[in-house]
Amino acid sequence: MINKIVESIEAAVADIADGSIILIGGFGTAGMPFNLVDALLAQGARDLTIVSNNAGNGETGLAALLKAKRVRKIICSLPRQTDSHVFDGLYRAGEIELEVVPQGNLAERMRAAGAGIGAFFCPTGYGTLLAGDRETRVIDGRNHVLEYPIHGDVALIKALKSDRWGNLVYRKTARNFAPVMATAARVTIAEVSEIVELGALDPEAVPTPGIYVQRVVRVDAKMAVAA
Amino acid sequence: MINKIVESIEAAVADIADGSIILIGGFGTAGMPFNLVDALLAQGARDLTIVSNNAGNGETGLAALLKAKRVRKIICSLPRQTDSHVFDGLYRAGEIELEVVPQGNLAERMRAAGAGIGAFFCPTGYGTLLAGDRETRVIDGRNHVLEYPIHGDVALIKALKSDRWGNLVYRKTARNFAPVMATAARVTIAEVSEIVELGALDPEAVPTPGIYVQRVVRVDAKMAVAA
Amino acid sequence: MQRMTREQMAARVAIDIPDASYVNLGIGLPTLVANALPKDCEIILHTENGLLGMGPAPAKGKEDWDLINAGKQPVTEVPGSTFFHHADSFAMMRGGHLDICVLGAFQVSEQGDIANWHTGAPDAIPAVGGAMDLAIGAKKTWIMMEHVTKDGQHKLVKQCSYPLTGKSCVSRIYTDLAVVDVTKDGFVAIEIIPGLSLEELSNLTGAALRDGRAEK
Amino acid sequence: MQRMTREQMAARVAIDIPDASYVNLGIGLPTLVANALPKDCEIILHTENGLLGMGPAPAKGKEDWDLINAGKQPVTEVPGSTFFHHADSFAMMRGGHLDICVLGAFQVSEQGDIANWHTGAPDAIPAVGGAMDLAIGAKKTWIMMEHVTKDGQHKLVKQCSYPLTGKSCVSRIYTDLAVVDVTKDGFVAIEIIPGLSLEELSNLTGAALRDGRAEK
Repeated sequence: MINKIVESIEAAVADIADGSIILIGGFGTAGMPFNLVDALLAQGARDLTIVSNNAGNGETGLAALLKAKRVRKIICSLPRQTDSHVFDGLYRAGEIELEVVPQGNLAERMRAAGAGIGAFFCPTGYGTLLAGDRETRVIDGRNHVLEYPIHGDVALIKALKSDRWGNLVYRKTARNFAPVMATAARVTIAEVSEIVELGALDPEAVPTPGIYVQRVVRVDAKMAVAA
Repeated sequence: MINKIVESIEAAVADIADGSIILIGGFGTAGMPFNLVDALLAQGARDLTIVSNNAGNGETGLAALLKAKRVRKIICSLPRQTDSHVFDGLYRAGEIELEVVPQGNLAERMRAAGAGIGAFFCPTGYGTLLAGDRETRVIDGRNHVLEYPIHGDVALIKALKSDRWGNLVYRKTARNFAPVMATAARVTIAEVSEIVELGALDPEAVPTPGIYVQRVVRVDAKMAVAA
Repeated sequence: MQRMTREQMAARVAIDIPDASYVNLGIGLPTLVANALPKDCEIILHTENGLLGMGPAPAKGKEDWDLINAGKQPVTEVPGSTFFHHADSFAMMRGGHLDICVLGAFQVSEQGDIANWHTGAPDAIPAVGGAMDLAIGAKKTWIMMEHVTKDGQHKLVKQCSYPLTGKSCVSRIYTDLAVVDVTKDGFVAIEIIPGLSLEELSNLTGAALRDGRAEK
Repeated sequence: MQRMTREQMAARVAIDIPDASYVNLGIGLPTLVANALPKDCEIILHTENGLLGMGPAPAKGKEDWDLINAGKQPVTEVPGSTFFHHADSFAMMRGGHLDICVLGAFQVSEQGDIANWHTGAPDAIPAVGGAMDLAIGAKKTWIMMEHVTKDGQHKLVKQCSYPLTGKSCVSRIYTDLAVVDVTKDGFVAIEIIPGLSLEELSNLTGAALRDGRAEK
């Protein structure tokens, strides 16, 4: 029998190794798996590479992980925000490595990792600093840049509901990166507000089939606050 | 006001030009837009390139279009089937051009067309006849083949329901290629069993947002029969 | 002459958005266009964090922090809206399905290059968000910005001095002084605010400016 | 010796599929494995036309032609199943998320190459379907086929003479005579049916065959 429900959030993150590449869902606070990030902080893994849209807000969640010096490198589209002072300080002090990736490339590169695409050409970023020394090619008269997949060792994501097979559904724009990250990581761990019976989810409306999810833990929702 | 509902199926296909590339949904008979294909036959466009998983079954639908000599070329994964005699005859007589594409590449190449990807490397077909003289590259120790998008002038697809914005939902495995083709064509025309009020579809469960659909026509369902 | 207010600029942009368009309004100034859209039109707003059919801000106290826009402000959904994940959302943009994208900018060049993500200052932390995807994704990329900086520097320029966001992608610029098309022959003013001459506008523009006004 | 029947072959394959596996069973012989899966296990079947959680064939008269498998036969859905479109379905396969794919074949080489889509006959109409994606997509690709052709030709060979479906992708072969692993040192028999010696099996095999049986 398949049962991906893990009883404690500590157990869910227990085996995350030092040096792992961790994909963390969320766009601002929407869809941010605060409980899992807190559990990762408590767990103690270090020398992490974090892939997430932002580089932490305020003092909690990802910002707390940064503040505790657990993160070697961050790959994101928008590190600088009004409340990204923890990241800003580390970056200016040279204590964290940063790779800025256009948001669409961030999503598409993780999609490629999940879909078995070895690399892809796309126009985004052509002729800009962020294309760096990447290979370029004119296709159909348009300039393209070659982009490679971003694979994760672990994805930490938040969903609304799950069944014991790990089928996940989301709520509104809190969906954002989670379904893509779930496909791109070897181990995907989801925190959810509700566990439902197998068969209770509409099979026509499951953005993340359970094949992409290894562990699910039910949490009491933390109140999301403005970014 | 946006209203993509077209009153007659003849009007829906009226402007399809000779020489068009037509993406036709369906896997066997599931999701096959029989009414639109019949309307295209009646409309008279010729010298068409058809992109579809199969090359027609029996004497109806796509097979009828082939039989009427409207199709110059077909791009598909599985032309030969137990009941593909119309195609088989034309092919053996040298009266139709065939490009066989692995089914996953067929889907991914249309996805690329819809997603603004100029080309992508993937392992499927490496070292086989179907890789032909395509560019290859070793990425991460694995052999890959470079594949290009398949764009359509028109997509003909079948869905279960639509609203006047063209938001489409499907039924079970009749979904298959339709959402991908809708993104890959300049003009997507959908036949549906039911038109619903705007707002009646669950916004969390719409595989094809209306932005990908230009015209919708309601039809009485034809009984699907075994392939 | 009287410079246009931000609201007037938004109203001016809104006039040019056809009914039934799919539109993405960038963070900052372009966001104001949403309030100026004609009520008798259906213009469908895309926000790249996964919603097509974005509605106005909710009433105070009705905020839902699972329903936000790309600027991370609470929004609403309209009937007919759809949610999707980030890769699907950017595929929608990057695949050329949006009719219009309206962006703010630091600089726009006469080739249609845009710089809007980075001042190039040595101590700046780079942060691009979706800007590079937005710049090149839509069928038309429009810019909405002041004609010159607060201290009078040109923002319409021969070559962007700031790091580029995208090359040759801007087709039109709406400023507080004019509407300027970006053509293969460079900048063409198609509207200028009352009381300002083409010559005066040219002096505020860092590249050649041709006159393309229907009525002169 | 008594060759295994098709049902016995299916039962033998089923034994090796762990509980909680995600599996794609190819068209033809592998389809029989579905009936042989242990009832006390949850093994989730994928069909590449857009369903994860495929159930058995429906009762006669209960066919739903919107609910079919890759062989276009009516199937059912089990509780917990999910539907998705073709690109998502092949991404699931090509991205390496399926644990096991079981395929039929014309030939398998000692390098693990598979030929199963085309006889190479000059009048044959090529038709590949999902075979090339299936061959290289899953974590493990297993083959289920007769050990030799009806007229006694080898199907386990040094080099495939038929056009390839995929290179170096097969890890194990289940035949009516044996279970053969494909290793970097070539074919290794890990089981042989009673009454057949390794030497006899070797004569029916078109490449070197090593003995890997735990009990000899």
